Amino acid sequence: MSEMMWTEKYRPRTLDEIVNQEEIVSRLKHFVKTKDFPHLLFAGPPGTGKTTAILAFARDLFGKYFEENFLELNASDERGIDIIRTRVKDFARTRAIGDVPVKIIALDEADNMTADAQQALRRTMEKYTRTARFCLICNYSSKIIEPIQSRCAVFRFSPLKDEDIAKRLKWIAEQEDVNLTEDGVQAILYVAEGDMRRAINILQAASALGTTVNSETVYKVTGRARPEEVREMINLALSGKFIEARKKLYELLITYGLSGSDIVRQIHREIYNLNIPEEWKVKLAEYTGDIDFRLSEGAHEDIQLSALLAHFALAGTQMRKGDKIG
Amino acid sequence: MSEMMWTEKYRPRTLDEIVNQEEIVSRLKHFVKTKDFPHLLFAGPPGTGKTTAILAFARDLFGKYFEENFLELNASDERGIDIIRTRVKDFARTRAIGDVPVKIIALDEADNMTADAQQALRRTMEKYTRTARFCLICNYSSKIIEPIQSRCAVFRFSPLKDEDIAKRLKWIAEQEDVNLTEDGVQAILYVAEGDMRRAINILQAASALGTTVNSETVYKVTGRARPEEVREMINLALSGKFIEARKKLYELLITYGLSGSDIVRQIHREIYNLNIPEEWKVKLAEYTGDIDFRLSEGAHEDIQLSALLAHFALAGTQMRKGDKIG
Amino acid sequence: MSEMMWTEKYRPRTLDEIVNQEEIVSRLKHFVKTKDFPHLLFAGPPGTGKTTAILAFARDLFGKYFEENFLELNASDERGIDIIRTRVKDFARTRAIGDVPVKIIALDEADNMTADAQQALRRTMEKYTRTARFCLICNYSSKIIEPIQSRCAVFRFSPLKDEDIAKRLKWIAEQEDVNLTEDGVQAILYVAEGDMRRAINILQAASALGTTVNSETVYKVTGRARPEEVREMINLALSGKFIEARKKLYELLITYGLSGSDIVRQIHREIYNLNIPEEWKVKLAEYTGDIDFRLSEGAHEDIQLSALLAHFALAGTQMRKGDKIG
Amino acid sequence: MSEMMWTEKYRPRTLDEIVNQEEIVSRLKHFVKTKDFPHLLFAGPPGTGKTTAILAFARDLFGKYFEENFLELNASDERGIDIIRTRVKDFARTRAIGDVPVKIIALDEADNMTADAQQALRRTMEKYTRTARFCLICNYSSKIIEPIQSRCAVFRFSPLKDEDIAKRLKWIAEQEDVNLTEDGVQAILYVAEGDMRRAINILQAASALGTTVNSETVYKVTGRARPEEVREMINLALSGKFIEARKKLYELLITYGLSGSDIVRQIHREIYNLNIPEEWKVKLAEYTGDIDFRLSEGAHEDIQLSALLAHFALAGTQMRKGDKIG
Amino acid sequence: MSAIPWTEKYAPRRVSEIVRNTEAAMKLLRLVKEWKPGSKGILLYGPPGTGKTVSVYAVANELNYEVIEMNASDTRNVQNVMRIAGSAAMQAPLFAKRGRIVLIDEIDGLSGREDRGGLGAIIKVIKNARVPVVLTANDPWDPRFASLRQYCKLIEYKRLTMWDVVKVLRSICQKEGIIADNEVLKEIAKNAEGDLRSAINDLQALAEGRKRLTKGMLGILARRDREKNIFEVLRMLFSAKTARMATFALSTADVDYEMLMRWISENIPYHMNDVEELAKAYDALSRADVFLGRIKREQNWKLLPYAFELMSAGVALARTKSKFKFVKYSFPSLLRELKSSKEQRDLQKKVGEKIKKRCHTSVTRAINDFLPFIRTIFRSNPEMGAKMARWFRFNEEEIAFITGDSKSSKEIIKLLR
Repeated sequence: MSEMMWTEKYRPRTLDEIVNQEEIVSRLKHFVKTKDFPHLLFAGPPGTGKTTAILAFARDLFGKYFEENFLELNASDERGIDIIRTRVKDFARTRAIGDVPVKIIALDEADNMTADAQQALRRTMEKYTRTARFCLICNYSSKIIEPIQSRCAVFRFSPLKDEDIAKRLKWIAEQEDVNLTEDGVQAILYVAEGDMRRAINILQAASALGTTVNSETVYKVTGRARPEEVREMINLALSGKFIEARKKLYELLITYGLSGSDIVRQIHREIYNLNIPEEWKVKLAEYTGDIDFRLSEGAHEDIQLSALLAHFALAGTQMRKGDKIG
Repeated sequence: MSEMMWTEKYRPRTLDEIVNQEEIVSRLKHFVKTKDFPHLLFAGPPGTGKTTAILAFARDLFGKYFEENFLELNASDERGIDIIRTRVKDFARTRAIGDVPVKIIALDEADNMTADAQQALRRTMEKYTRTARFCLICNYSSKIIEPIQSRCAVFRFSPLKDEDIAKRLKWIAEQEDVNLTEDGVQAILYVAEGDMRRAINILQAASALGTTVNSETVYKVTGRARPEEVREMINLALSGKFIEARKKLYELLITYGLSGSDIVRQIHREIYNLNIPEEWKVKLAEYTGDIDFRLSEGAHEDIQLSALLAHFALAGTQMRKGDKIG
Repeated sequence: MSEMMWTEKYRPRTLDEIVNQEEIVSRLKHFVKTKDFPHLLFAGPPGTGKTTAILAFARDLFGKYFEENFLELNASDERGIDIIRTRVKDFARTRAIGDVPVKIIALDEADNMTADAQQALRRTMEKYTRTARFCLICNYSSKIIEPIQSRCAVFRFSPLKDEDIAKRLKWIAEQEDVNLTEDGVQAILYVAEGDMRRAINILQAASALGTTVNSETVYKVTGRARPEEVREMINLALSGKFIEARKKLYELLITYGLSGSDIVRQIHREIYNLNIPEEWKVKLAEYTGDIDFRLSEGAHEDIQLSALLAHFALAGTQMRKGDKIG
Repeated sequence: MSEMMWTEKYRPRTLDEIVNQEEIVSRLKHFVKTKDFPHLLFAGPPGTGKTTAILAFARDLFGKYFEENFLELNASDERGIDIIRTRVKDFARTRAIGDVPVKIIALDEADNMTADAQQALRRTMEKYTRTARFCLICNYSSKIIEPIQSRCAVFRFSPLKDEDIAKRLKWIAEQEDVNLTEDGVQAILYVAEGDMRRAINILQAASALGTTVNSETVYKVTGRARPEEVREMINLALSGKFIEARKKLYELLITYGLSGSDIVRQIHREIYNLNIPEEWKVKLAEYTGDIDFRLSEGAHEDIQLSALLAHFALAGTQMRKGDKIG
Repeated sequence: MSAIPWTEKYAPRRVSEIVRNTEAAMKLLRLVKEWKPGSKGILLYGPPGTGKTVSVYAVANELNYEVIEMNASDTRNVQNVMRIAGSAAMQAPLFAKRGRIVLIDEIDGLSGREDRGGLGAIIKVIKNARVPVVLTANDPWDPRFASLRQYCKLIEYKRLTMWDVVKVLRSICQKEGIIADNEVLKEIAKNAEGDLRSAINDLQALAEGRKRLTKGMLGILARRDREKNIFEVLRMLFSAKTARMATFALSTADVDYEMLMRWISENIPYHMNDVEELAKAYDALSRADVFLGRIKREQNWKLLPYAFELMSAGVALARTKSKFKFVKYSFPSLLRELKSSKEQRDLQKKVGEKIKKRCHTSVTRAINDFLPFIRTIFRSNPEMGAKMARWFRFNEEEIAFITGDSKSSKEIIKLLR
């Protein structure tokens, strides 16, 4: 049970081991060589290797002095800028150890900091600029205030391609003696949406249920409905069988314990796979947006989703009648 | 001589007596054997045996020390998390009595707690983890915050099958010397909608009218119960009798103590049972969705629900005039 | 690397060096001459030279005694009014040094103070009125309580003209040996929206990528999409190619690392450049407002942006049909 | 510069100086003469002189013994049941000092007191009638519990008329040697919205810009747009000239340094001066309220204000077509 | 220097001087005279200003008793009640006096928090008293007084009629040497709604120092009569033809917006005869409520004007077809129901608690899922009902509530005995 998280176990240790984000890796390797580099800003969606990259970079740079010269903080964990300041101060006031010019402070989820806190951070960055470099990690660089941006070299991480994630999953499955079926891979890709960390976590969780990982075990551990079931529910509604569609909905909500916001997202994804005229997809997409908003405002899941299905049912009837969209 | 509610009289006492939800029962039996188990989360529709399961589990586990080691709370009765905390503290600060590792605290309707209250609950759960386990009971597991879910073993209770309920009803009728006709069974199943508790209550009330229970006596009994009042309110509104409909609404709010969202939910379910054109059902459902949204945004339930009834009155008039939906 | 911020390096030192806001500068020069002036309130958008103006004014006024007589505080940094009071007290209780009548205390972001804190500030201002003058700097004077306003001379800073910013950028580029292309200038102006500080920050950040700054590098460092691409996406939607428009959307989100709210703002700006009847622009502007709000409330980005494009697609269909707006 | 606030400088000290609420003042003067009066309850909107009245009354009544015999508890003081049972009782039970019949205890914002505290007050009022009188000040007398109302003479303060405020402003301008033009008076009245204190503050602020106060200086210091210009913008939008209306909007924002919510509120006020059907006014106000709310929730100003104007433009089209409101 | 307000100056000193409620006061006098240890306490109840407290002092005056009083201005927790009222009730009176009354005034004013346990202590004092204990209350039916009521004899004080009040006012005017128009006195009396004290206060406020009192001097008095005010507001609002008129109507209201909204909601259907108008008016009201919700959640009071406009102009302008007609406005029935059903609901809750304990469920579910069936059983089969009542341990009051009809409840109770 004291098993390691696979995301850690199989995290690339050095820049050489990172297979994606080639351009970024090559720029970082350059920095390792010159030992001269500015503050860094890593921006991109979750699970695209930002943390992996900075860790590998620091290891390559610091070698055996990695521990002494690298500090990792999380902006949303550490309560407030004060804590950050104190920890940075303790860490950065002494010179880097070993044959390296500066220490590195990685600050994760930096876009969760308020503008005020970022201002304070800016001043801290300026203060320790002789002894340390910051690497700010965030989802959106636009949420980082400009005075900081203009001091950083910005690196953009793009989402991983499905085939890259699939390859990695299969390789890990092999290492771990897990029988990962093809539909299992597809299910993981569906749920992970380009997030490598999530994909690996799902694989590990699913493999805890038994040595075979297939679509069934994947959907079980992730608390997602099978896309087919969502599609079935939509098709029931579109074909006018509203009562049955709603029954399916309750099944998803109650039996699978899905949240309304998950279901709405899944419905939204399925719209584009439906075999209906594009103009109707447009219409449905617009209405789904309404319902999504209401759910985010705290309206009741069952009622709002039923209303969504009712709307689909009406759309279906009109489609069959060949009505114009009104 | 006293007469019990049959739901209690025939409630299974031990896990062995529970005939449905086999998988769940077998997992719980395993816990009884090992005397080692995590916090529990029971999710599922009303009347599927969640309370029965935790009671039977606790009895099997604690034997004669059941009373001392089992605490039952209801999140919607206890005013606020503070009261819950106090009662939990009083109960959980002493060690379990008898040869058992921990006490059990069952918290019903846990999904009625706000997210903040749940956060506080989480901390309480952590605090007494040496002396007590929680069993959270709810309808929608998605309404339980993630940090709690991830600390619990989740058990999903599926709706009972009609044949299972029928079997139980017939068995109880036999024990009680009640002549339960086949159409009586069907009538009960229709009204109970998969809720065992409701089914048994109907049987008992109907048998109070005479020793034969048939469809007629069943409807006599259920005619006075609640969903019919909601339907009546809707029909009053649709037929333009707004003031009377509103009176009914106030009755539901005051006398029955229903919350606005309970009522909206019930209205929403009733719409599809109404004898009106399909497209109007969709229209009404959509408007009900609007009001549900406004309830979540607004301040006064009575105002929002009155607005809903006024709209139904308008829709009713337009239907009668054969207007197109506008 | 320990390079100075260009906004500081190229900030005008004296009133004479300030080229915009002529009226304000001339009034301030008058104050330098008479050495008699009231409390000041500088209001205007970010990057219009408010801080520059007070610094230059103070330098012109105090000459070599600038340091001793000038105190700069930030209302949102300094925790609460208590700190401000203490620091003001320490600073203002002694007379001004040199041949000047009073000291100056500049209080930035004064509109971020609560009304209560402003009341306390008012009393502080009254207390030290013999030895010091305050200069409150804010975006909106209407957020300053009236009792303070009524004690201050109000100066309004208007946004800088694009040509003025362009001139400054080119001059700085020359000083810094940066090759700033004409489309680079335009891109900076597009993103900076009349904010000089932002414009200079962008120039500095872009020049960190290489010695040539063109539109590409600007959009890269600022995390903005090229306006042309946004326009292309909108046109795809309007011409009914909804699925393609969505594809373009995801491309923009990924390539530039845009957040949903970034892209909505860019879409909004492009509406007015579209070649469609004005009445349709109206329609689109209204709906964009809805989506912007929903995103700010935390609805799902992908669903809401799809809904926005769907709306554009529907509008396009109606436009082609020559429908009236309904 | 160390000038006093005019609101204090010109606050009436004696009943004779109060020019409004003549009837109430004349009653209070009678009381001063007879030195005999019941408990008082002053009800009315903010800024109508309730506090001024009780202060002046107490001064006239007590003369030099004012301090000793007058106790004022206001909203910022603790006024829970404890204080009523201790501090108020202590003050009330000892005899008045000097040649005066009773002490006076003024309770400001009495409608914000808890019901408990009000209950505690009722017998206190009776028990100490020989030594003290209470004056309760509130906005709505209905928020005062009936038993207390029953113990008081209730006086209603009506909102000040514009001409009364104008008179006062002119008088102060005279005292201060300020040249206050007629359009300056009108502008102050527009911004002050019936609040005397605010009106005087504005006069003081505007007179700081120079000895003449006219509409221009007033709008300048208060950061308000001229109502005519706002109306012009709205009319542009309503007549379908959306792009021009937006241009006007930006002009107003820049010229007057308005914030988004400032302009929204001015738009809101002008709606009721428009020459459009009445029901449209409500409809437009409703949408304006939505935009106001969205801005407070952090949506983007430019997008939301455009959406507001767009909505006006669409409404204008429908109005011209004579459409019903949908 | 005299500084006695008229309410005190002209307060009755003898029982016979009590206006309107003379009989109630006589009854009090009798009960106090006949009181002996073991007798019940005496609870005087009725609206403010009907003479409850004054009666006690008048009785004491006539009998030469002293009065030891505790009221809402005193902390009335267990300790204080026992220390003050308790010891006073246990001891003999001062020798100069023939007896003593312990007066516990204004028991409505007992604070839940500060006066914790006070009610229980008061009951204890009554039970062990050696002198009569008299209590006063505005609303004795408040459920928290349920057990207190069992230890008390109740005496009701009624609102005074307008003529009662006018009579008193006129006699005061005579004594003060003021000539007052009859109309003025009538107006003051009407405004007081049967509350003599408030009428005297108003009279003093208006007439103090004057020789003559005419109708034109009435203007500064605020209406105590909230209903009358709200009727005028509603009439103005529903008849408004412009948005400005409607919002103005609202601004003259002397009640807060929550209450206003309830009043408007209640009376919309009486003005809007057309369902389309009805739906429109309610839509506006519902939108107003959405704004109120936002205001509450975000504490953003700047949004209040929008809510006001929607609930006034939005509602008023929905009426486009129906003619404006005179409507006799009703008090918000939701609030009336809530108030009048309070006792029933408390009983229901107690029943629910008992079901909850037996059936492992929540109170709400007990009321919704169990109670209807139990009720059916009780009504149609008293025998089974009695057995169930025994199991649930329902008392007689609860049985009567559950059945809702006296015949079957009597039958069940008989079977139980």
